[in-house]
Amino acid sequence: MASSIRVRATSNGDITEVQALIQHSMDTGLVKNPSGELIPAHYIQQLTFECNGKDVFVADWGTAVSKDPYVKFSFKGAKKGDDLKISWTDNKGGSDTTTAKIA
Amino acid sequence: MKARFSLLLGSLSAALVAFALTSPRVTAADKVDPVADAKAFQNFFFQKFPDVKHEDFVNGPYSMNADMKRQWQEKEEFPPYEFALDAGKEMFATPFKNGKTYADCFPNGGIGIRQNYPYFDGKEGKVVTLELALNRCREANGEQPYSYVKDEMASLTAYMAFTSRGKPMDIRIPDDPRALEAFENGKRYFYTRRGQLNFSCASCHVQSPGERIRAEVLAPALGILNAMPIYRSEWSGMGTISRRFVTCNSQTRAVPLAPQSDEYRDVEYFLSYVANGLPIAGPGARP
Amino acid sequence: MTTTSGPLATRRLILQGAASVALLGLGNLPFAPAHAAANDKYPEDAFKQKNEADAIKALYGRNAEPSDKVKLDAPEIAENGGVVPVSVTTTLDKVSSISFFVTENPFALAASYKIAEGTIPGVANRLKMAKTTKLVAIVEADGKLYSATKEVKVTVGGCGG
Amino acid sequence: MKRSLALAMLLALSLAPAARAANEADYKAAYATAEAASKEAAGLRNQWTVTVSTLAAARKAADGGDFDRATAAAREAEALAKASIFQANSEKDAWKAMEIR
Repeated sequence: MASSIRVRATSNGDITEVQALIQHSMDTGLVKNPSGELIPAHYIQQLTFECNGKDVFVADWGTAVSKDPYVKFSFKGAKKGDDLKISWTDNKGGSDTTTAKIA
Repeated sequence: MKARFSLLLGSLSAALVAFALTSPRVTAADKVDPVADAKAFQNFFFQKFPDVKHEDFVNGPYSMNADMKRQWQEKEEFPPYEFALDAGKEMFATPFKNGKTYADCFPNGGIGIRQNYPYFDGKEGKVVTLELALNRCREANGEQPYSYVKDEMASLTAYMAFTSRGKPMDIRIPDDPRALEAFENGKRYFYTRRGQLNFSCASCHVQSPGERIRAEVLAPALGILNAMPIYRSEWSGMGTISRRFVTCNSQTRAVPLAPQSDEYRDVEYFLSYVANGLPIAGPGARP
Repeated sequence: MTTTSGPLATRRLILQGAASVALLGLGNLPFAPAHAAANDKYPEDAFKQKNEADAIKALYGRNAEPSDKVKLDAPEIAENGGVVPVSVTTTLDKVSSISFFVTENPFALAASYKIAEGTIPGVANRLKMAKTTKLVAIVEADGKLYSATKEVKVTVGGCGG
Repeated sequence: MKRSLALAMLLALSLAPAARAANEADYKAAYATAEAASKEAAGLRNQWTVTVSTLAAARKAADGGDFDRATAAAREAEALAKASIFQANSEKDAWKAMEIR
């Protein structure tokens, strides 16, 4: 199955812009399903972007982050072809990771 | 109470007079003329919203509200239907148990053809929509048909729509009285009031596009299907044309018909035909 | 003026104390600030706080002051409370953390980002907002907190019936 | 305007409260007519969701033995079904008034 992380990392030589879209339900634990039971909380807590061995960006997320979460940021110090490792863990111990080449 | 009653009576007679005025045009022998209908339909919107670019009508509420358009464009950088698109592409290429794939069922391998759907099938004498053709392809190859309102169908139609993005809608009505009847039936359905709220599709999408009904900005009827299937934030999931018709019905408290009933196929035929020339913009994202 | 060792000593003591504190303060600047939010641990407690003030205290341990150097971009009227595009950019430097608080949500802290050395201080994301609310973005730069606030109108999406 | 006036009268007419407490026979009669009207509306492919839910409420009340409420609900369902039939028939021509020409 394709990774749950879609990422676009483009560098203009100096600054690399990173966009990521992650397939995750991000359930708050406050919503009821059609038959009336509470859907348990299930959301990504930490998302880490690592490049050239350094965590360039770490996101700590709560239940207020939208379903199929999206994040965009930029950083310096990387060039085309470098690897960008993205990994997330959620409150139920679930996780996924992927590596993207900076275009 | 009495004053209100006389007021009611007064407005009633006014309505009757107004109705009488328009009736000469109504009683004129109604030869079905899709070309004239399409022209009148498009001009109505072009005149009502002169500063909306013609091809922008396919963006629904975003053509009507600048602030929402900005939010939409921001989301379009990495749209939420990305997953459905990838899933659709993968499903489209995955062969059935008998080794065939969807490409064998569709002209041009199913790529870049969404703008010709729905079409009128002379043999069957009925309108065939893309969703119906996909399920018929599955059944022809010994597979179970998909639900018309669930994600699998949405993913498939999302991918096929994506391969036609930008191509102008190109629906043809053959010179066949049954095709003209289907077009007229679709038009009738579009303008017929239903449900306890007594709305027709036109009550919202012709009389008040751009305005809000509760929290939602209403899309213009012109090009309203061009961006289908859509990822709706409100459903936090994909929606096919069938799902949209069914939910719209229940929102006016009308019991929906079965997906792909004749009425739905005909109203899709009508709405797509009058949007001829406007670009395909599917899959779309909506509030 | 007779200087007795007493006050002189205490004065010297205070001076040394202040110096060491300053050093300490300076000391940890180049690395990620030890006590600030930049620890790798997930700020579990901060996410549990109901209102914004407690969440900020739990996350940063001190208050923020509004600053026009923090540019917060969010819609006037949210198209849909479930997916509200929100982004922050700032001209402040030595930024180590950016966080978003949605005051009317059941839990105020929505998201918190650790900005490493060399990462541009800015982030765009999509948040959920329960109802019309104040949205507060806080940027931690050089150990101090700067904030920007904007109101986002949220209407219940969908047409009932 | 013409149509909503007719609908209002129709609704008011059928809601006239029964004098004595309704019993099972009243309920069964009221439910039968309501169901017939509802079937006719469905036949015209113009059923209202509220007709269906009110019929269900009538059945539920009847199962619980509350025939007063059950009969009232059945009568209301009948009125709703009749209103949807009226709507379907009047719309057969009324739709042309809204058509873009």
